[in-house]
Amino acid sequence: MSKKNDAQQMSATYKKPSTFQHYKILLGKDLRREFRTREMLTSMGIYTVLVLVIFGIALMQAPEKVDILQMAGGLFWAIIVFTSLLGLNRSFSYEKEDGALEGILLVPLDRSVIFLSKLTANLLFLLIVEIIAVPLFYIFFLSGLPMHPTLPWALLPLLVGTIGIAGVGTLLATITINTRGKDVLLALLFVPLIVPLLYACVSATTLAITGSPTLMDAYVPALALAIGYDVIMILVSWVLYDFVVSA
Amino acid sequence: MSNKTSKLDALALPFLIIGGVLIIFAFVFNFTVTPMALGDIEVPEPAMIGGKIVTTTLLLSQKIFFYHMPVAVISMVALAFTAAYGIMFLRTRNTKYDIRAQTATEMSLVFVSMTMVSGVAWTRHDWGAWWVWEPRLITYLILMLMVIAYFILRTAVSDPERRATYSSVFGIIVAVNAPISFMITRLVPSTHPVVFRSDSGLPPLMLIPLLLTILGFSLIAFALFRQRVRARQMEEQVESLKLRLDDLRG
Amino acid sequence: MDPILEVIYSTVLSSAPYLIAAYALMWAVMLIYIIYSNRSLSNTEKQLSALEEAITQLESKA
Amino acid sequence: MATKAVPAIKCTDLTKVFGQRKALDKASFELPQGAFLSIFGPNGAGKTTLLRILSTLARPSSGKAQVLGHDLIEKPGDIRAYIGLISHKPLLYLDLTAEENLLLTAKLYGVENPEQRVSELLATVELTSRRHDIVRTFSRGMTQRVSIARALVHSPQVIFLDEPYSGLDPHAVRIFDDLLQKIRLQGVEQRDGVGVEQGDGVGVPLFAEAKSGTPTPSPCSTPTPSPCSTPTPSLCSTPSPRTFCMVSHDMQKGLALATHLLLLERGKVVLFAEKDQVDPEEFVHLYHKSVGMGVA
Repeated sequence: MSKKNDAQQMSATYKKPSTFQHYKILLGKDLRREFRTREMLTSMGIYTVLVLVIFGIALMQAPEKVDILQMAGGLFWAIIVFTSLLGLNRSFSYEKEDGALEGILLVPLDRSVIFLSKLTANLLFLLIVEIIAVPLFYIFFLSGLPMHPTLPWALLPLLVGTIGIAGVGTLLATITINTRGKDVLLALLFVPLIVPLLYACVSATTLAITGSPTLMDAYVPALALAIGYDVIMILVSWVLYDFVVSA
Repeated sequence: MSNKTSKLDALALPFLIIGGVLIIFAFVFNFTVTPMALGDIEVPEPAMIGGKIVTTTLLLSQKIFFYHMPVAVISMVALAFTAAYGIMFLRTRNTKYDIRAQTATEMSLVFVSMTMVSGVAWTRHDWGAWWVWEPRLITYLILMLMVIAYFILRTAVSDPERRATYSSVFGIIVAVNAPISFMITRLVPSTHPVVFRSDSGLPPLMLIPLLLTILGFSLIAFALFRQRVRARQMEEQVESLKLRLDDLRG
Repeated sequence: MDPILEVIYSTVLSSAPYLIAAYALMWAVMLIYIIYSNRSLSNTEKQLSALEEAITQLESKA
Repeated sequence: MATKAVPAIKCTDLTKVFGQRKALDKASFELPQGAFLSIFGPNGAGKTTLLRILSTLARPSSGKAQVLGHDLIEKPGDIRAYIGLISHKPLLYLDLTAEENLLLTAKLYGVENPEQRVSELLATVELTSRRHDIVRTFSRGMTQRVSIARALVHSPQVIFLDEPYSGLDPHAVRIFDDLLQKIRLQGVEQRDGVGVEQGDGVGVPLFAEAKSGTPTPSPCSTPTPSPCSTPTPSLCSTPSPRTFCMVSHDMQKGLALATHLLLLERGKVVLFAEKDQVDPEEFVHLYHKSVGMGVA
């Protein structure tokens, strides 16, 4: 032990960081932990492929005249919802088991920052998995068919929907970490709540994929409603988050 | 028991009776005086019935509407109470509000199940299928699922304070989500036209039974709410007396 | 019944069973709930009075 | 407000209700700064509940409490800057390395030059060699030491210990005791309560002058005077000894370290006194009586 004076050595000066700094630090922690363990990404990626295979086999028997284009939007969103459920559950399990979350709660910070940083982390992981899922989905289901020029428009509702899923999902995951049977419970709480968002996103995605002539006048209101859903639900979740995480 | 609640509870029974009378009266009125709604299938030749010229088929099934709509409205209103009591609990942390929020959600569950039952029966006749993925039915289906999820969440949490906090938060989220899903399912252009032609202006003869039913069911809902709250408060007293008993015996 | 009236009333007969089912089920749900509520209230009341009795007994003895 | 007179912990009628059960029933006591409080009591007496409330991890149902003069209910945020918790749970991210964990906590508290602070702490807990290893690979004793370092990052004035000895092997216990002794010997620059507002910097100078002769057995070593390094306006204040609050089933450890004793039973404070005013046999007798009576 160096001869340095004990009192000096054990004390520290500090300046209370701003909320944005807290946000960056917490987000950095989530990203670093995930890119080291890659726990969420691998499990979600594998899960997506499995669900794709199941859907493929399930629909393979369908006679030729079934128009895959009409169903593609719905199918794709089904995969996204199931995969995100899996990811959301894992996103909080490691925070709880070693008391790490309590360590964060001990720090003088605005606790809804935890919500924002977790939301961003979950959003990024979902988007990374979607980067794999979209081309795979195209190859498995849409490759043979003639594609409409409006196909890229399907990416917008995908982004809006994923944000909504990450927002509502993060709040509900925080609730279910402290309950028994948390995986099933998260799905039970999450699915009915996400139905309106799903309703709007599937409609917008299908319109984009099928490239129907009435695209614009039906696509835009659906997308606008999805964005409205995101804003309202994420705002409410953000306001309520402090009560949930401190419970 | 503080006397405030006992005054409200005294109202419970009379309200229940008045409510019952109202809805029965509306029921009878509905099937006697109110004419049947006009269907949209044209008749080759108009005919004279009861002094009126009828040019389309008559719809008896539309009569389900007179209980279906009031019950649906009350299930939504009950949810609003859940959210209000939830907010009050989060602010004051007083279990009194948690009990009321839980009871309000219970009322919402009862009324939304009645909505579903009548909705499915109506769809079965009008559309020939037990289930149609159309806005009205979707809204009430997910409302019912959310309320059921609310109660399963309550049973999954053991710590009373955490349970109350989580169910208050979830109650608020559900109450915010219900109108959103009501709007989105109707505004997003989809292939299905709205099944129930109930929103068109109602002639007075139809309006009377409808309003009476709404009033009647609201009184019943209030009465049952008070009764269930009193029962729950008593259950809490039983728990605390049990603890005191253990202390005395311990 | 002349054919025209038949067409007019065509939906009435077929919808009757569903109408009855709908109202019957709605009444059933409401009545079950009312009975459940009354029963749970009464046995809570019974429990309460029993406990109060037991406590007063114990307190009088202690 | 003389910083010395402010009690480290002061609670009046602190109550916590779980459903119908009173986990904590009107607990009231006042602990001076620099004291080491050992909390005893049977299982379910409310020891952990009291600790979780004081460390702002749980909310009391009613009653008032102040830590270092800050109100626990109105302003828990302020208190969190002054307290540290060492628990049987590591409070760490096991998949991150020791250094990453400490850096994370240091940055969250806003410690200036966190890297230097972290290496200081790792040296204190003798884990410098393992700084880049994942905490999951650590033994229980080593994880505990990282957890101690984590609790000291912002040099808190009040440290809560929740069953710190549980799961430690004898060797780890000895290291933990040495660390505890080292921490107790060092005073800490006390943030002057006045200068602390939510928004502004809570800089406190490294500099500390006059030796404060405090009665408690932990004499403050006199830090060499060095110029006020940080420009923040808060006062240069005298160091004050750290306050400890420990919950432990280990009777000997608790009694040996303590300056104050608190016996809890069914949420009520049965006894709160300075150790030297309590006759040991009587205390042990009282403890066994309450343990016998306590909820199994």
